[in-house]
Order: sequence, then C-alpha cells, then structure tokens
Amino acid sequence: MAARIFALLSVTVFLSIALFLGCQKLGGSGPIQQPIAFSHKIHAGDNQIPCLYCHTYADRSQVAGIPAVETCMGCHKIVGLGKPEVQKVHDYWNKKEPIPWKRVHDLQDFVYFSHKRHVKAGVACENCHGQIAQMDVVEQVSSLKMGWCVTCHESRAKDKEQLTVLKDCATCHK
Amino acid sequence: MQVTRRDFMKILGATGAGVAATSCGAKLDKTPIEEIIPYVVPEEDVVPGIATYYSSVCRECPAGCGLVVRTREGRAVKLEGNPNHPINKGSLCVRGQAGLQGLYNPDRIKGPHRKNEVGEWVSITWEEAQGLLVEKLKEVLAQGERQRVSFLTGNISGNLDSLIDSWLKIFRSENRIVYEPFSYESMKKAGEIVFGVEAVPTFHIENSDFLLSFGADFMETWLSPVQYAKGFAEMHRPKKEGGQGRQMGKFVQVEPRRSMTGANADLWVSVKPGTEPFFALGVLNEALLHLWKKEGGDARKAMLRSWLSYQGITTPKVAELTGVEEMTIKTIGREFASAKRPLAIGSGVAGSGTNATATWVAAYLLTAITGSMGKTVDWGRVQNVDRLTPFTQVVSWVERLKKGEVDVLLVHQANPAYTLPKSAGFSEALKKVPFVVSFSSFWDETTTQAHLVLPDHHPLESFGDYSPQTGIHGLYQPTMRPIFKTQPMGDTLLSVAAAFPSNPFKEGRYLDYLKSSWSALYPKGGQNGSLESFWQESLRKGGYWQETHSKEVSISNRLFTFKVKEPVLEGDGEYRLVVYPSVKFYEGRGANKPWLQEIPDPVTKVVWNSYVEIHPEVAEKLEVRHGSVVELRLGESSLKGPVLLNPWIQKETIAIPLGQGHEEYGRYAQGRGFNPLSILPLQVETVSGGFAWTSSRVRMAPTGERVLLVKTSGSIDDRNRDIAGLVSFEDLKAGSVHREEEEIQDKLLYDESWRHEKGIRWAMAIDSSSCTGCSACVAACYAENNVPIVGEQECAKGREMAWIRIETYEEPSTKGTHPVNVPMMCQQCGNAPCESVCPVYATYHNYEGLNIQVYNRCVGTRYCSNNCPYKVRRFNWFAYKFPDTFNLQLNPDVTVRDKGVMEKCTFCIQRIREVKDHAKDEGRLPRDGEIVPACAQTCPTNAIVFGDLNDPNSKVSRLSRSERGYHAIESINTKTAVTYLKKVHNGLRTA
Amino acid sequence: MLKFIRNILARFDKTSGPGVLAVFYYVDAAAEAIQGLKQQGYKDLTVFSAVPHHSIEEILDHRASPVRYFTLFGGILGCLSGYAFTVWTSLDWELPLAGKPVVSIPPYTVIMFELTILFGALFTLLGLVLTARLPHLGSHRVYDPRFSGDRVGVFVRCEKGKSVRLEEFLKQVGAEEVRFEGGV
Amino acid sequence: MAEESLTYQRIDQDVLKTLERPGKKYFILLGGVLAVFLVGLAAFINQVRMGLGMAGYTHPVMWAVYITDFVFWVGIAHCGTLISAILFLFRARFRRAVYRTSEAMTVFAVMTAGLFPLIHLGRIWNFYWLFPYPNQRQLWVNFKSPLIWDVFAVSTYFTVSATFFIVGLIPDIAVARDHAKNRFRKTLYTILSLGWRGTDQEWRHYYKAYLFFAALATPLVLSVHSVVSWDFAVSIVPGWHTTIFAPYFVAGAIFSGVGMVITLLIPLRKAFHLEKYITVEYHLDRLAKLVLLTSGIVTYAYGCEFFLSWYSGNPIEKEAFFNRAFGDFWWATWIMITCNCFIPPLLFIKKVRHNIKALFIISIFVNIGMWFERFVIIVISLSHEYIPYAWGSYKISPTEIAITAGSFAWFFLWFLLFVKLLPSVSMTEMKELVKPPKRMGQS
Repeated sequence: MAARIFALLSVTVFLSIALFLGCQKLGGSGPIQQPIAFSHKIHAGDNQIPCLYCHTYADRSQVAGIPAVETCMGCHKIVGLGKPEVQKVHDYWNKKEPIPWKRVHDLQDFVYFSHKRHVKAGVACENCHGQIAQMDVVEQVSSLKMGWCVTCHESRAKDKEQLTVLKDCATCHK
Repeated sequence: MQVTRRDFMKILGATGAGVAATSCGAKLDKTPIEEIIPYVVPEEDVVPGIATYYSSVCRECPAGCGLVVRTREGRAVKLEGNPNHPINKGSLCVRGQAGLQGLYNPDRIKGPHRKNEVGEWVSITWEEAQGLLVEKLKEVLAQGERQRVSFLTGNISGNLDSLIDSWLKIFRSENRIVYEPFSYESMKKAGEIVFGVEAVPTFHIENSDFLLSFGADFMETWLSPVQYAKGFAEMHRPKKEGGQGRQMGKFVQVEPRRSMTGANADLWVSVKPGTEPFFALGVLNEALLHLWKKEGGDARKAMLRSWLSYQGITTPKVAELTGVEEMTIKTIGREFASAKRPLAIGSGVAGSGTNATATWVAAYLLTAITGSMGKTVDWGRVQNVDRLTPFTQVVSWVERLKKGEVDVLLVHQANPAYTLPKSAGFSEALKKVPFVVSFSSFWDETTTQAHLVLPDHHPLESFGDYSPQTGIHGLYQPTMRPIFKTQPMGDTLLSVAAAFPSNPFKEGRYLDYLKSSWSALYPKGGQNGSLESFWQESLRKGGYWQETHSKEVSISNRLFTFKVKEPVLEGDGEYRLVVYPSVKFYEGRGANKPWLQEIPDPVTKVVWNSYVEIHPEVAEKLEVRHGSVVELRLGESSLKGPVLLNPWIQKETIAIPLGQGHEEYGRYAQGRGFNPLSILPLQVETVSGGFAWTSSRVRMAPTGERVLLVKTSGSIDDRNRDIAGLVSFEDLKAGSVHREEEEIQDKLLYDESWRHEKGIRWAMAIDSSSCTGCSACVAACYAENNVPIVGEQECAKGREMAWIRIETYEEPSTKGTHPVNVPMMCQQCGNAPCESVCPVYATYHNYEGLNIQVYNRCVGTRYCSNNCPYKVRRFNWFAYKFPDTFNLQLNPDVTVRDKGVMEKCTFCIQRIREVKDHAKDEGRLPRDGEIVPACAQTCPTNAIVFGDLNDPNSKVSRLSRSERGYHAIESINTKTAVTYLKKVHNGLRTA
Repeated sequence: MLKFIRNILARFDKTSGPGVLAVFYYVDAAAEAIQGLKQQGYKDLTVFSAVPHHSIEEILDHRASPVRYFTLFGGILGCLSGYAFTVWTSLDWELPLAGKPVVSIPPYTVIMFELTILFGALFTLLGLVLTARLPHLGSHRVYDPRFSGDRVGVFVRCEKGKSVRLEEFLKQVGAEEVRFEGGV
Repeated sequence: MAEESLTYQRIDQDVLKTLERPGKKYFILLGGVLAVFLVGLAAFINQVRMGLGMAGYTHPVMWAVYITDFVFWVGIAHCGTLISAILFLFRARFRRAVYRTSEAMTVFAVMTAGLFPLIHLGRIWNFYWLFPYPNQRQLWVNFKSPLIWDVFAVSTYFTVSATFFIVGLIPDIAVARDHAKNRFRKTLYTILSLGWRGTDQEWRHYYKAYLFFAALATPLVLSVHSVVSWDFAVSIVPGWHTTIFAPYFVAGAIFSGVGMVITLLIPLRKAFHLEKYITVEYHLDRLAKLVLLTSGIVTYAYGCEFFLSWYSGNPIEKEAFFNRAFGDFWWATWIMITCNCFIPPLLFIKKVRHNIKALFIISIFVNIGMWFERFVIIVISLSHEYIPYAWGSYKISPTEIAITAGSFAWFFLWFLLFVKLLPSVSMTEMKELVKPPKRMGQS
C-alpha cells in the first residue's frame, strides 16, 4: 500500500520536472508556410546571389531588411516568367501591395540586436541562420535564446575586458 | 523630398525593425507568427532601424521655434530643437516636446464631417465636403453683399496668411480676424507712445546685466519663452570671462503671485495686483534721481521728472499704493540705474489690468534713460504680433456676428468659444452664423458648434512656413505620411477657389503656392545655385534666416501727454482675481495632451486639475484647506474650484491658471478643472484696447465640499540633507564657496579598490542655477523613453511614471525667496544601494558606470525602489496602455515595460548605444558632447551636461569639479554620477 | 515485484521471524524477561513499546546511534556546497553590484549557514530512515496494536522446534500472552 | 500535577477522542474559513490579472501589507519551534503538552508566510527565477540580496520544521493507526506512520535523530527571523537600517508566536476537553510568563530604537522616528505600543494570568500589536525616506484586506484539518510523564 503511493509520488515529481524542462524548448522552429514559395536554395544556393543583394541593410542597420517588391521585380521582369510563384510576385507588384511574408526569425522586443555589428564583426550569416543556401523553405535553425547568444559571445571574447563588454546585459537588452 | 514617393510609405511599414509593442511578458511557448511587411518600393530616405531627421517648425505657440524631427520607419518619434535655429538654438519647452501628442492624439478628427439636420456629425468624403463649402460660398456670392464671409485664424504668419487674404477677396471680403488670446496690445501701444513705433521688439536678455520684469512670464509663455529663458540663463550665469573677476546679472521680478519666472528671480517683489504701473514709475523716479546725482541733470531728465510729478509719483506714495517698502523701491531704482546694460520689461498676461500700457511705458523709459536701449532691446527684429487683431476689434467683430452680418465663418487654429471670456458672448454669436466651417484637428468648443469640419493636417504632416520675427522664416515639411484622412487647409482653400471664376491662384496645391512664394526670398539671400537648391537647402535647414539691423529709437513727445490712470476694477468682492497662462497648457490648447496633464506644474506641482490659489492666512480665515472647494462670484457669474495654498501670493489676491475646464476638446481635457474665463468681465485696457485680464474683484466663499487635488510634491523643505544647494554670488566671488568633499574611507566592509577608474564613466552635471523648473526635460523623457501616463487617481498615489522630476525646494534659511530646482533622476550611483538587493540581478553596475535596469529580468520585488535613497525608480503597477494612435509614437529603441516591472532612467542608454555604434563604424570613441540624453538635449538653459567623468577634459568632469558642485545626500556614500551645482543668487544690496 | 522487495527487506529485518512474541503489561516484568533472555544467550531480541523505557534500554545496552554521523556529514556538506555554489555562480557571470566585490563572503555566509542546517536536517532524516529501517514496509504480523498503547512486546527469533522452552520462560517471568510467529 | 492521575490508556483515550468524527459546529467553522479563503484567492487572482496596483502601494511605499503579513506569519511560526526544539533541549516539562499544537502552528504559519513573498511579486509568473536552478539563460540568482537569503531561510525553515513536525508525529500516528476504525483514517495513518512499530531499534535512532533535529532547529529559528530582519536592516532606509533588528525581531517573533499559541490553545482545550492536559496554572501560566518576558524585550527594543535615533544626532534618522510617533501614521505606532508594551504587563498580576478570558483577550491584543509593529516598521519608514520631495503616504486597499483575511483563513483551514486528523497533544510525550505500569509499584 504505502509502497505503491511512494512510487506514484516519485513518478509525479519526475513527470512535472520533465514537463517543466520540456516547456523551455531549446530548439528552433519548424518550416513556416510563406505566401509565395520562395526558395533560398534557388536564389542564394543555385544562383549564388549574395545575401546582401536582397537584405541590403544587414551591414548598415539593426535590421537586415526584407527586399521590397521592386527588388524582386528587378530580376523577375525578365527571369522566370510564366512560373506560377513568380506570377504571384507580379500580381503583388501590379496591385502595388507588399508581400505579407511570415516572420521566421523573431527576437523578443526587449532585445537589441544589430545585424550591422554582427556582420562587421565578421560573423557569417550562416552562423545564426544556418545553411540558408540549401533551404527551400527557411526554418529557424538556432534557438535564438539568450543562452545560445551568450555562448557565442563568450567564445568570441579575446580577453577579459572584451568578455565584460560582450557579456554586459545592456549590450543586448534595451 | 517628393510627396509622391512618400505616398507609398506605410506608417507602420515595417521592415523587421522592432516596433516597440508589448514586451516583457515571459513567453514559454513561441509567440504567434508575426508578419513582416516590406515596402513595395523602398523609401530612399528611410533605412529601417536607422533614424531619419527632418527639419520643421514648432507650431505649439506663436514663438515659432525650429524643430528637428526624429523619425523611425516613417513615424515621427521625437521632437528636438533645431540647433541652427536662431530662436531656440536646439532647445524646446515642455509644450514643444509634447507636440507629438497633438500629432498622434487619439481624439483627432479623423476626416471631414458634416452636421446633419438633427445636429449629429456625419462622416463625409473630401469631395462632398469641398462641394458643400463651394455651394455655400456660391450662395453668399450670389447675394452680392460684401464682407459676408469671415475668416478667423490664429497667428499664422507666412504664406498661408497671405493665401487666406487673397482667398477671401474672391468672396469680396476682407473680414479677416487673426486672433490670439495673448496679443500684447499694451506693448505695441506703449512702443508707439514712448518711441512712436507701434511694434513689439526683441529683447536681448543675454546682453543685460540687470533685468527688471513687471510680471512678464518670459520663461513660460511670454512671446518667445525658450529664447528668453536661454537669454536669462546666459545673463544669470556666474561668468569668469573678461579678466575682470566674476560677473553675474541680477533679476528682479515684480508681480502679485510668484510665477515660475518669479521663482527664478534674485528678488521677487510682491505688489498688489494692478499697481505694477505705479511701481514701475516709482522705480523710474528713483532711477532718474540716481542718474541725476551720478551724471548730472539734463533737459530730457528734467522733462521726465516733471512728467513723473505730473503723474503724481513719489516714492512714499508708490510704496503705499503697491504695498512694497520704500527701501525696496529705492534699492531697485538705484541698482537699475547703476547697472551697465539694464533692461526692464513687463507686463505679462497675469499683470495686465486696465492700465497695463503704463507699465510698458515705464519699462521702456527705464531702459531708455539708462542708455541701454540699443544693447538690450532690438527694434530691428520685431515680433510678428503686429498681425494680430486687437482685442477691441475682436469684440466688435463678435458683435457683428451677433447681428447676423456674417454668412460663412471659417475657423482655423482658434478656439474663441473657449479662449474668449464668456462675457464676450461668442457662443451666442456663433449661433447667429448660418454656416461655420472649422479646420480644426480637434472637436474643441468652437468646432463642435460648427456645421462643417475640414480637418487640417498636423504641421508635422504638412508643408508650411512661419515667420515669428523679422527675418526669421521657418519652413516645415511633412515628416511622415498623414495618419488620418485629413487635408492641408491650403489645399482645401485652393481647390475651393478653383470652383470660382475669379480664382486668383495659379497653383492647384498649397505646396506649389508655398514654393513659388518662397522664391520671393531667394534673391534676398543672394544665394549661389538654383532656386530649387535654395528650396532644398531651406527644407534641410528648417528655414531661412536673414540678418537684421537694429533700429535706433528715441523718446517721442507723445509721451508727455500720456497720463497713468487708476486701475478699473469690476465687482465688489474682497479678492482681486489674477488669471495667468499655464506653462503647460498655454491658454488651454495643450489640455488634451496627457503628458502635459501629468507633468506637474513647475510651481504648484499640481497634475490633472486646476485650482484657486490663495494665501495660507486667507485659507485659515475661511477655514478651508488644500482641496476644499470654494465658490467665486462676480456679479451674476460664478465658478467653483478647489483651493491650493500658496504662500507666495498677495493676501487679497487669488490666482487661477488658464487651460483647464474644457467642455469639449477630447478625453484628456474634457470636464477637468474649470475655466476662469467663464467669470472674467469684458474689461478692456483703456489705452491699447487689449483685454484686461486682471480687472475684477471677486467674492469667495467656502462650499464645504472637498475634492482630490493632486500634488506630486511631498515636502518642499530639504531639511539640510544636501539635496538643494544655494550660495550667494558674493560668497562665490569672494572665493568662500568650497567643495565639501565628504570622503568616506576605510569605513567600509569592502575594499573599494576594484572599481574601475579607467575606461568610461558616464555622468551628468546639473546646474541648479540654470534650471528654471520649466519641465521640458520631463516631457522630453516621456517622449524618448515610452514613459506611460497613469491618470489623476494614480498620481494621487504617487504612481506617476516620470523618470525625471523637478524637485523644488524652498530653503527655509532664505525664507523661501530662492527656491532651488533639483532635477532628480537616477543618479547612477557608484555604490548603488538598489543593486545589491535585487535577487535576480535585474539591476547591476555596468562597465561604463551605468546602473542598468534589465526590464525583462525583473520579477518585481520592488526592493530596489525601497532602497533607493533618491526615489527615482518607478514601478508598473498595471499594464499601462498606449491607446491607438499614441502607440505610433513609441520609440522602437526602448522597451515598453510590462506590468510588474521596475523601470528608471539609464541616461538614455539607447542614445549612448546609437552614438557608440556610429563611432565604432568610424573606428573611434564617442566624442565629448556627442551623446546627449533627451533631457539635456531639450533644456532651454543647458542646465544638464552629460559626458564621461573619467575624461579630465570633458565638459562634465570640468563642471563636476566646480566649487559649487555637490552630490545629493553625499553623506550616505552612494558615489553618485550626477553632480549638482549649487544655485547662485545675486541679491540686491539694500544699503 | 513488491514481493521481491519485501523478501529482500525481510533479510535485514530482525522481526521477520520465525520467533516468539511475548506481550507484557508491566515494564519491569518485560525488563526481567529481556535480562533473562540475554543471559540465556539470545541475541536477536526486539522490544516493542509505546515509549522507550530506561530500564529496558539499560539492559539492551545498544551502541550510540550512528545518526549523528549523518548529521555531521550533512552539515559539513551543506556548508561547503553553500560556499562553492555561491562563489561559483558569482564567477560564472561577473556582475558588479553596489561597489561590492564580485565574490563577497559576508553575504554568502547566510547561504552557507542555511544550507548547513538544511543538509544537516535532510541527512539526519536520511540517517533515521536508513538506520531505523523506515518506512517499515515489511510484515506487521510480528506486532500487536497494543504495543502502541500500554503493552510492551518482546520478540525472540528462534526456530519453530526450539520455541517451547522459550515460551515457558516468558510466561514465567510475567508475560500476559506468548505466541509463536512463523516467517514470511 | 495533573498527569499523576493519568495512565497510558487514559492518555490514548482522551487524545484519540479528539480525532473522532467532528460535529456540526466544526463543519460550519470550516465552511466559514473556506469561504474567507476563497474571497482572498479571488482577490489574489484579480491582482495577478490586473497588476499590483490593486494593492494600496504608493510611490515611496513599495512594500506594505503583504510584507507585513509575511513577517507577521514568519514571526508566528517562531514560537512553535521555540517550544518544540529549544525547550526540548532545555527539557522544559511544560512544553510536552503544548508543543504539538504550537509546532503545527509553526508549519502552517510558515506555509502562510511563504505565500506572501510570492503574492507581492510584480511578476509572480516568474517566481521561479528566484531559485538557483540551471537554465538556458546561464543566469544565477544574486546571493548578495537579502531576498535570496530569505528564499533559502524560509524554505529551509519550512523543510526542517515540517520534517521535525512529521517525524515527531510518527509514534503518535502509529497509536492512531492501531486504533483507527474507518478505512480512510486507517490508510492515512498507515502511510504517515511509516510502518512504525516502536521497536527498540526504531526508538534508539529516532530519539537521536529527534535530538539532532532539535539541535539544528534551534540556530535555524534564530537565523530565520534574523534573516527576515535583515531584509530591512541591511537596507539603507532610515528606520530599517539598525543593528538591533535581528535580536529584536527574534524576540518579537516569539512574543507574537506565544500570543498566537495562547489564542489557539484556549479554545482548543475547551473544545476538546483537554483541561487536564493543558492546565491554566501550569501550562498557560508558563506561556503567559513567556509573553511577559518577550514583551519586556520588545518594549526595551522600542526604547532603544527611539533613544538611539535621538542620540545618534543623525537628522534623517531622528526625523524618521519623529514621524513614526507623530506623523501621518501616529495611530499605528500607538496601537503597537499600547498592545505590545502596556497591555501585556497586566500578566504580572497572577489573577489576570490565571483568568482564561483575560489571557485570551491579551493574547489577541498581542497579535494585533505585533501585526502593527511590522506595519509601522515597513510602511512608516518607507513613507519618509531621504528625499523629502518624494515623501508620500499609503492607504490599505480592499484587495490587501481580502488577501490578508484570506491568509488567516488559509492558516486556520490547515489548523482545523490538523486538529481533526492528527493528535494535537503528543501521546508519546505525555506518556513519558506518566509512570509506566510496574509490578513493584503496584504492590
């Protein structure tokens, strides 16, 4: 009798701990359906278009920037005509409407993150975004959680002084 | 800068840059997937995540300060003064800072409206609206009578002004009223009487060494408050220049109720209301006497003396009349006369009775006889108030309205139903006008009585120009796409005009009209380059300023026929009523801006309400206390309001601020406080025809009720705790002011040697001597740091969220004659008591000496606030909402704090970060003065200086070493990063 | 499964029988019986009582309980882990606070103290559980509910065949009731 | 002495009688307490939803009733441990009859107290950040913060006192188990008794362990209230920053705790007819004397505080204490002084001490006075700190009243369940007082 209850209790405790840890999911997201089946593999992989060609602000602003429809049209006025997904771009362009992309990489609003600083520090896009050039549908590869950021910041510090700066809360929290 | 381009711009067209929405909520699961909306065509000025700045002009009052508007992702997020503008030189006042809340106000009229048969407002399209107006105007035109169309505007100098005049001519009308509640008629008139020049000059307060003001509130609302506050700070600064030892100007303010300006005076003289002219003449008399003794007599002096005796002025008589001691009058007269470049001004609104012109006559004479007229008064640069319709004409225009002599009335930037005294009967007159059109942005008291509303763009959304003074042409431009379906009034007028055959305008759009008119300035400038580049350059700079040449004036003979009259007072009450303009609301236009409602009045520290100021002894007599409601009665009219005790007011005087008591206007203004204009009699200044604000005697009786009247101040006595510092200029000059370094060493449990002395330590130096208490910094902080407003009930619990507050202490040792303003924000202590008590490291000391608050780490134990000796931490008691459309103003660089989180000032760390980011791109360190926190940026008197304390050459470290420097409550060894500089008062020698 | 655990536990249980259980009313009678049994060379004695009685304890003459070592060990472990944990976490992410050194021992003393007590108490509990073999999950056959009341019980392990002499002895010294209990 | 007339059997009978099926009155009482608790719970849930602004906090007064309640309940807890552990080590005879009740009170009071630091959190949903556990953020807690000391002190205190309580119950529960008639109770007691049989081996280790528990609980009880007092004393708030706080708080805690024990015992002994076990002349008399002693210490501490603030010459400190006595909250201070300094000395009079009603009323006054002591220290000190401009006031809100009432209900809920489920007088310890049945003595 007593033993049974003891067993039950310990299972409950174990489960609740597991549940608690499970809630704090550490991985990234799954693939997200976009309004246009845009493939980074075709653009960045097969066609070798540099990241900064479309994400033009990555080396000069906090945000990398999502290309304007005009940018898409720059090529697709000529390239890929007739393909149904490209036609969608034309539709948006003709309607003068922006494309409602779904956000894949979303940082919390209390985080200050500057693409510029990271790009200038020589952090490759793939470090955080993964092998984008091989993804048909982009998914979040890194957790983008604080611990993940801190681990990288720690590893990149050359000396103690730099570590202090890189691990200062105010470096990333606003 | 093409509007067509901007048409593509999405207001919220974001990009990916964090639009500061909610924030700190812990989210265990993934948040719902957001959408990112890119541009269709990229905006060439806009890089998402990077601020873009546009020059503009502040249109919150007629002063016309220059603006630089910070925009992010196509939204204006912060207003700052234009550093190159000759008037405000980079600073803004509290009203200017709050301009954004006019732009984003949720109570703005969101499109054109028509009143239907049953008196309800119906939303219509612009085509319908313009059609309706055209139809009405055609009817009027068909009748063939002149002057049937009337146009009422506020002070809108510049091209819009001339456009309206030409536009009216289409309808054979010159019936144009330019109405401002504060219109300076007595000043203009006095200029004419004394010098034969009917104008309002500019004053160079910075050049004077003795300023005597008869109630002019030049740091609050009078003419150009930022400009004059700057001038005052320069004049009143203990200077070391010139190798002649230290110098510092003196300032004497004469008024019945101590205003914020008066609180900054070296000597505040309390006179009976309405007797300012006699006091001024008394001082003139003494000054003349002194000059006579010093320089000997001459014909002019003799004439003036005989003129004075014609007025019946003798010092004992003046003393008796004004209630001021003879010695004081003599001292002021003597000191004035012996100053090198004295300046006398006055009166302001609060002191203008029926004889206000006389005060100005005396003031001009005082400046003139000492020979400093050219140095301290500039007649070559005059204020644009000459365009204003004199009050008497406004009154007679209202009478004409009552008689039904106007068929169509158009109202722009004016709200006479609120700002005219009720006794003028404007509301009744309005009912007699068959068709009233309002261009207002708000449902104010006049607009709600209109028939058609054609809401104008906010100035920050439109093109325009404004010229506040001779040679200063401010130019403003759209800084963002309009939020609502509004239309610039210029465009509306032009397209209406196009429906008439006699349309004199070539241009179809106001921008083209403005541009072509602007070209008229082009040759004057003698510019190189094309007209277009001049236009672009003007847009970039925020206007075009010309040099002016000062004009000599001399005393005219007309003066000698001028006779000062006794003030006329209406009513038979015991108390004289003084009504004064509010530094926050002006005459009431600011009342629907919640920042202005929540920022405490600099003098009374009251929020969200208005009040009847009475002397404590009177309160004792009437057996009322703070918040007790009294009834004021004048003839038939009466009003009720809560009492506020003010020791710095004449005993037989009661004072009421303007600005509250709106019946309409918006959710923040409506039904709040009371409007003293509802009781004021229609008294006119006898000589100039201006409105006599102070001309009534009222009865006062307690009602027995008591209401909430929230003051944010606890005690105004600093109890010798080293919070407020005060020294006399004499001591400073004699070198007897020393830094009281309270070095506490070897008394600590811990060794302090680990603390970094290398690297950067961000710090501030705040000069109490310069701080006027104007609270512009508070508004700037609200705007910059997404500080929420909480409302009156919450303020009553001290829950206002201001990160910086102006603490005003009345030193008991000086019997309250020198209140000291201490702007109090987080002191970024080296030994911060808040840090060690936080259980989760949400607050800690960073490597640049800042006391960081990590909002999303905070669990809300509030221990840090308890342990903060300066009480500068604020707690989010609720989830404070930023209602639509105020949320568009939020600064994306600053987190919006969630409920349950502690927050505080971190010296605008987002600005530090921005500058450091920029400097790093250039491979250097931030330069001294490159980082400017919002409070320091806007301060009209530059009282706040920010920089690196560890750099011995930085401005802040030099100031921190000043002999006047001290740290607040130094004895508790918090090692604060803020150094306060003691206030210096330059008292008058009474010998 | 449960049976298996029970079997294992029973091996360490002196009361798991077989043996003779005597019930006494008088404490001194029980004491006398125990004394006698000891003299006769019976070692596997178990005494049941509602409260411990000095007279019986003296006769049984047990060694001091080893629980104290658990307490001592727990206390020392708590103190050391309090020290190590506070210091290590401070150094793991150095956040300067209020002008105090990153590792400041005085405030950590409180944690060290609390953990000393906590670990001391928990190890004492562990010691109690281990030494007193609690919880007793085994059989309650060798027990009488009256033992928690006012009776004293004495249980002597012995083989079934050898019980008769013992039973007689126990009755003789004043046992109210004597019975033989088989094993598990 | 009363216990001379007692026998083992009698003790079992009398005490086990308290565990019999409760009457109607009990259920009415339980229902009432539950209702109040639910009101408090509703107020709390609303507060979590809306924000802490529902409480009466103001800008300078950022701690108020919740922390007052916290310190109050922690204080209440202390007396139980004093009686069960410290007096155990001192072998005080009078503790045996009353220690079980007071120990139960300790455990329930800590359970109540422990709620308040959570209730007062701005973001209670992040409360677990206060515990040092490995997390992906790589962040730890700040061990320099007195609040973390609190986390450790209170959780240690709860663990140790609950263990002490439960271990102490084992032999008694075995008795109850052996007499239990219905199935529910039988099961419950079987589990809780851990199969206790009272063998000589069990007793041998049990007593040693119990002694060590008592030995560990003794410094712990002193430390916990010291740590609680350091929440205040370690800060720089004038009126908080005092070296006297730790001993003064400990004494105050025992004072309030004994008050609460008396408040609980008087109705208990009447309801359960335990007058023989808990006597006026002996047990309550000793407790009353303890009240007298601690009231004296507390009075002395008040005197010291006021004297030192005056003698220090520190104007800020002086002003804080002047404000305490004559400021906006003068009434709270004078309630405190009246209840804690002036009323308890009535117990010097034997007649008062031995008068059940008088004793009960005085004990209630002690409870009120001690609640106000914490209120005075927390609220008044915070309302007048260093910056005169930021001085403020405070007004209690309905939410705070509801939650405070709910906390009392929560406490009594547990206590009511306790008295009917577990023996509220220790049978084992009572038996130790009674001479065991002996042949020799009989004849």
